[in-house]
Amino acid sequence: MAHFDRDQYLEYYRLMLRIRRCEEQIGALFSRGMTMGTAHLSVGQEAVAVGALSVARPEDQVVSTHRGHGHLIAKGAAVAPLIAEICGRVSGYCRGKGGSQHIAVRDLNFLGTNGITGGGIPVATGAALTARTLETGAVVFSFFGDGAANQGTFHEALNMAAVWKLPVVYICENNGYAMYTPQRQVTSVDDIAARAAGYGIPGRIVDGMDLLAVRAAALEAAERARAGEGPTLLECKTYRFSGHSKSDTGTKYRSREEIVAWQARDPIANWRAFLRAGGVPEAELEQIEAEIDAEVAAATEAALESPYAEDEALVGAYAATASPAGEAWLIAQ
Amino acid sequence: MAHFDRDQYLEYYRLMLRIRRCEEQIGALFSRGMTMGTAHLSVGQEAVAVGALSVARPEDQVVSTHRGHGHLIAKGAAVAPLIAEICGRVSGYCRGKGGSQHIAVRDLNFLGTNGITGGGIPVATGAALTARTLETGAVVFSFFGDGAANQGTFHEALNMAAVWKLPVVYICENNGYAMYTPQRQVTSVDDIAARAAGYGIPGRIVDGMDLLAVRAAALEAAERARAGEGPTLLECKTYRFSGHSKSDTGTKYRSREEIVAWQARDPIANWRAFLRAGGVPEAELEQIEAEIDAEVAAATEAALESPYAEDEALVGAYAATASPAGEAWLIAQ
Amino acid sequence: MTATALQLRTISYRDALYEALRAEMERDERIVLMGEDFANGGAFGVAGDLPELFGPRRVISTPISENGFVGVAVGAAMTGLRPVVEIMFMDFIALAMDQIANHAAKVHYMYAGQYAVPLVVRTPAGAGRGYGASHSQSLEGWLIQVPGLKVVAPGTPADAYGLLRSAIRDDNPVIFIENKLLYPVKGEVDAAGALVPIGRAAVRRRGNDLTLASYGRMLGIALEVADVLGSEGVDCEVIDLRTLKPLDLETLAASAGRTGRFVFIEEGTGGIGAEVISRVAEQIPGVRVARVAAADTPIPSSGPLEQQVIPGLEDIIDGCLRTL
Amino acid sequence: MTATALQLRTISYRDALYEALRAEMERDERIVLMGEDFANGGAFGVAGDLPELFGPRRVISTPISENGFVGVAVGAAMTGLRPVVEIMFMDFIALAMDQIANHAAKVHYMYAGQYAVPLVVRTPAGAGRGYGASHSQSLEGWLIQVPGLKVVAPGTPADAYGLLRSAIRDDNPVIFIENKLLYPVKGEVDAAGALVPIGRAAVRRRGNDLTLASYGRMLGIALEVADVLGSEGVDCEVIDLRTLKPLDLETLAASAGRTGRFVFIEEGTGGIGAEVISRVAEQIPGVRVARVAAADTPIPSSGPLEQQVIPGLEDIIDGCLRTL
Ligand SMILES: Cc1ncc(C[n+]2csc(CCOP(=O)(O)OP(=O)(O)O)c2C)c(N)n1
Ligand SMILES: Cc1ncc(C[n+]2csc(CCOP(=O)(O)OP(=O)(O)O)c2C)c(N)n1
Ligand SMILES: [Mg+2]
Ligand SMILES: [Mg+2]
Repeated sequence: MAHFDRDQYLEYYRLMLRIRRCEEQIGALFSRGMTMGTAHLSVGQEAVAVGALSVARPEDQVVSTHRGHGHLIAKGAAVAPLIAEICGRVSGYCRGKGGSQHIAVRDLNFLGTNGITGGGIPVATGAALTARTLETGAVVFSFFGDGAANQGTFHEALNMAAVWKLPVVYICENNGYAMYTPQRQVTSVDDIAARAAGYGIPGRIVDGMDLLAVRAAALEAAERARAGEGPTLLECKTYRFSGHSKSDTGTKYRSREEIVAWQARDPIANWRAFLRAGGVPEAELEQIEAEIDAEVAAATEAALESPYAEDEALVGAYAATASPAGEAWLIAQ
Repeated sequence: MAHFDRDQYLEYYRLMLRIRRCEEQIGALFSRGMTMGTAHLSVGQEAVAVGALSVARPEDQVVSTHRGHGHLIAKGAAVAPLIAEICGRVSGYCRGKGGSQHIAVRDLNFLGTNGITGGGIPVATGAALTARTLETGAVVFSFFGDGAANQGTFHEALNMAAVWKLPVVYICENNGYAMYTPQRQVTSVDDIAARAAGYGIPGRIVDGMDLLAVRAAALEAAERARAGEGPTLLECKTYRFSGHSKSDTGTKYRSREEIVAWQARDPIANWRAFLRAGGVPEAELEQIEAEIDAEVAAATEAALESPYAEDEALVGAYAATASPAGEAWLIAQ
Repeated sequence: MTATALQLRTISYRDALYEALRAEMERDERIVLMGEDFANGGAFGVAGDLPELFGPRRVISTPISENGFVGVAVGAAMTGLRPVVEIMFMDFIALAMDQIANHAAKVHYMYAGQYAVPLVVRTPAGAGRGYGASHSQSLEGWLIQVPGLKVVAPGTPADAYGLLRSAIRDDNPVIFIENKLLYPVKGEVDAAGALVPIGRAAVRRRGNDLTLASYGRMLGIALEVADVLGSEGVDCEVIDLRTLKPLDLETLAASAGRTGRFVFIEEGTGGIGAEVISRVAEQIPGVRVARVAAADTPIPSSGPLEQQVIPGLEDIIDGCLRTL
Repeated sequence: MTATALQLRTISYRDALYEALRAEMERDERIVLMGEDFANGGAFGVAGDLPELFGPRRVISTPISENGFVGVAVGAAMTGLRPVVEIMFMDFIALAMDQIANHAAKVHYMYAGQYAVPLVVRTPAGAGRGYGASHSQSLEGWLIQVPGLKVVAPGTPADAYGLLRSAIRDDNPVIFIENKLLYPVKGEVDAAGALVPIGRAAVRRRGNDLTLASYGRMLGIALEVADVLGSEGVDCEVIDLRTLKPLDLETLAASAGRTGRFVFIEEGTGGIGAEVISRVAEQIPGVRVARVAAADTPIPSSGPLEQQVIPGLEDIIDGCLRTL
């Protein structure tokens, strides 16, 4: 790594920290009974979201998973409407209708977190079909977990993207578990990246705790996509420090040693050390941390001041379609 | 190939010829309007069915596809009830209820042809789960086409079989087309066998026009399965000489040269030449051919003498379940 | 609601679909067609020469991956294309129910209107060709239960044409149900290209004694029954639903209210009739109702057996008699 | 039909399911349990210590492959095992509809009785926890339309216990619908292990003026409504369907015939009520009917919104008033 891109690197720090503090806040709100449903935190996995989406342009699209707060923030989402959404408030990104697992932000070209494991992979592929067909130049970033890589949708979508050479980057966030089930118990390969061979596309194993490694791999994949050469499968090895969802501590099915070993690779702590080593003064980092803390606190307050939505539960299932202007309706025959 | 196993080899000849003549007969019956629905012939692909199932034991199970007459006959099915089934007669294997795409023969451990492309792959995998759980020693032969290898079921089933080391042999009959669509237009790899890498299992490319090559590969795979080492994916490159179904000639989307080149590799003609070269006299082969012709003619006659089923359309959706002997029903509470 | 002067020509149901696709594709570049073998011929040949006319970017043969390519169409629809996908036989929609019901149908609502899914899923339903259990079902009863979907099922070439154009222009996912046996059937279609609105039933025959409602292929049998009963002095009104969701309850209830007898006929196992009858019965106290549907078994391949499972003239007449 | 002397103990709906699984597994070695994360804890913890008690050959965590593992269970059921599979949330059954409807349900019929499919698919339905659109649906309306399936939906611990044992012993595919909010609810269960027959409704309260029918979680609300209306002088009968297919029409029609008013309540979008009401209305001319179901929208996450979509006390009372 030749050049120390100070401003950029501090921005990555802000993003990762914003994800972490925001999710800690979501966890706290859950414990206070303020959230709707459950929430899946990505604590520990921040370098994947921020590293991968650091190469995304505003017009690029993202399709996410049930564990999507990090992807949202990495693509530019603000904390207040995110927390509001999770708490069912009208100022939420989806006015409380979506909830944690169903958040889209059209202004950010964020096509949604997704409650169906593996369900987003074809959707992302379809967004890439649009990009190719309309020649928009957009690249789609499709996130999913190691567990999702066993769904038929993974297979069907990657095959189509490969055949049609679609501009999509598939990013498997392999945190070693699907809920409480370890990967080896349900997955026939050690490396999800090995499955790329079945679609004739590049598959890369990436250290998901290393932001710059993720960024480099994502950059190569995005360039390939933009050049019309088709999809890439990136497998980012990572770990969630928290439980699967808020009803899990994550400690029953994972050994203390394993957890501790991964915690030593905390992408945020390590990035901080890297910034310090690169010459960023301690005070500057503390300042950033204070800012993020303040931002998240203010956002939480704003979110909770927002009322619950009313009167709109029963509307909105259908988009309004203009009746065909200048065309006759053939009513009777 | 060391030993010329004369009796066995003549039996393979009989089986392949029985398939071919039976399917020609089905084609003729279709043209006369005697069959129900459509029919998918496997003319040209006989060496795969006969070669693969030559290693199957009676207790081994088979799950087939929409193009399954060859698999049926190779596992021991008789021509008369097969043709009767396709013609909707009560003496058919499924009393006319199934039709060409839904034929099971329990006595042969033939779990069914299957009208859902890719639908049989998990079913076969489940039969292998039974074999492993109950330690029956059975191996399951799961046939499917190149087109089916793009279904999610392929991915999901192969992953499970690999994880659980199930005794199943996956046999992809790659005839280069799914209906009128050439493989390269919809499939991201040249060789379906390449997908085995995604499941950590052996994948072999086999010349599907060469009975002994198919047999050797199937034998290795079946032994592996019986030894508890798990599944194998065999890709048999083959060709259908006929159209996709009876409403297709197969000539619009395939060049004359391509068809002629494959016809030169006719597994039956070549097997015949091989038998001749091995010392089987012409007269003996002619005798076999006459016998098969007579058998198919007689079977067809018998099938068509059988009446259509009556009075049973409305029964049989449910298996009878004995009410629990010696157990009280808790009716009211 | 002005019916323009019609310029009629007689074409088949299949050709009506082709013409509708073609007209819409010429009008709107965002429309893409997708389906298994679709650009290579397909099972029922609806594409005709569209692959040549519009090229491989707009007419796409997909792999055999029903859930996958419907999901691709959902993502494409969210981002600016207007896909019309074909499920080769309606039976295979079972494979795509997740992308249809959990994705296409929910996107607009759960993301609070930020995205629409202008997607049409065309698929042929129905029995009668001896294809057997996996190629003969009418599964529309599943789809009308999914909020966010519209479901149409034309029974004539004119409706095939007019409803397909409307479906393509609709900004919601529309399940467009064709019928295998109707493809070759000819009828008059307005050459000027009038659209048929989604959500409006059509009264095919006026009558005062009994209302027969149906859609798709069964419509023809309903009209036959009306003739038979007419000659026995029972004056039947025949209503073609055309759209299964949203239901034109107004037209149905008005008729049932007048005749006091309501019989619903369908080729599936009864899910449409259940919905229609329960609504009519709730709206019109005292109405006599009967439902005629397929038997509660899978569909056998053998012709004589198949006939027993699918409703025929006699079954429908029986149903009518139950309300008299 | 003899009800034995009951030895009752009070356990939760969840524990009742666990006990039923355990009792059947002890009785029959061919029973295997499968599901995502099932042997590792699972979403609702029904497995308890069964993984330790019966080992990894009989209690299996599957990959996240709904269609695949249901298909595996079909093949296993055809060949000698008796699988009980869990779909973690009923919403995900959309992914497995092909193996359920086109395979499990059809095998016995289309292969002319050569194979049976003794398979149970357990799955929790229902809203009320703010999980949002993809984790809150009640899709049983799809399943009752599939010939070859049985569908049960217990509303009490006793039925959860007794119906699960019956479902496991049944030689047909049975869809066994649980309800998320019922898992912790306690009730009395017969410790001697009595089975509840599939296909029999239960009258939970006797009354003469109006029949309220429901199942699952809505049953509790139906009983509340009966109390409210009772205090207003309307004497309600409350029927618990318990089995959704085959329907106990006899019990339903007898009650509706007596009261002349029939209200059906469900958490889904109306498919069960449609079926039940259309049958009751056909059988009992003149009966006044009303259906109370979820609104025709996806289910929102936010609690106050969710409450508006799912039927509540008021909605049901309104429904009842429509029949008076
Ligand atoms: C279709 C479907 N099946 C099952 C689930 C339940 N579920 C939610 S998250 C999850 C585990 C996903 O594992 P993975 O893909 O590795 O993602 P991770 O949670 O580890 O980020 C499961 C099984 C679901 N939401 N959707
Ligand atoms: C789920 C499903 N989708 C589509 C079809 C229609 N269909 C029948 S055969 C076929 C082609 C199958 O191709 P392949 O698997 O290569 O087998 P082949 O016909 O070449 O033997 C298709 C698309 C089907 N029967 N089932
Ligand atoms: Mg994971
Ligand atoms: Mg093929």
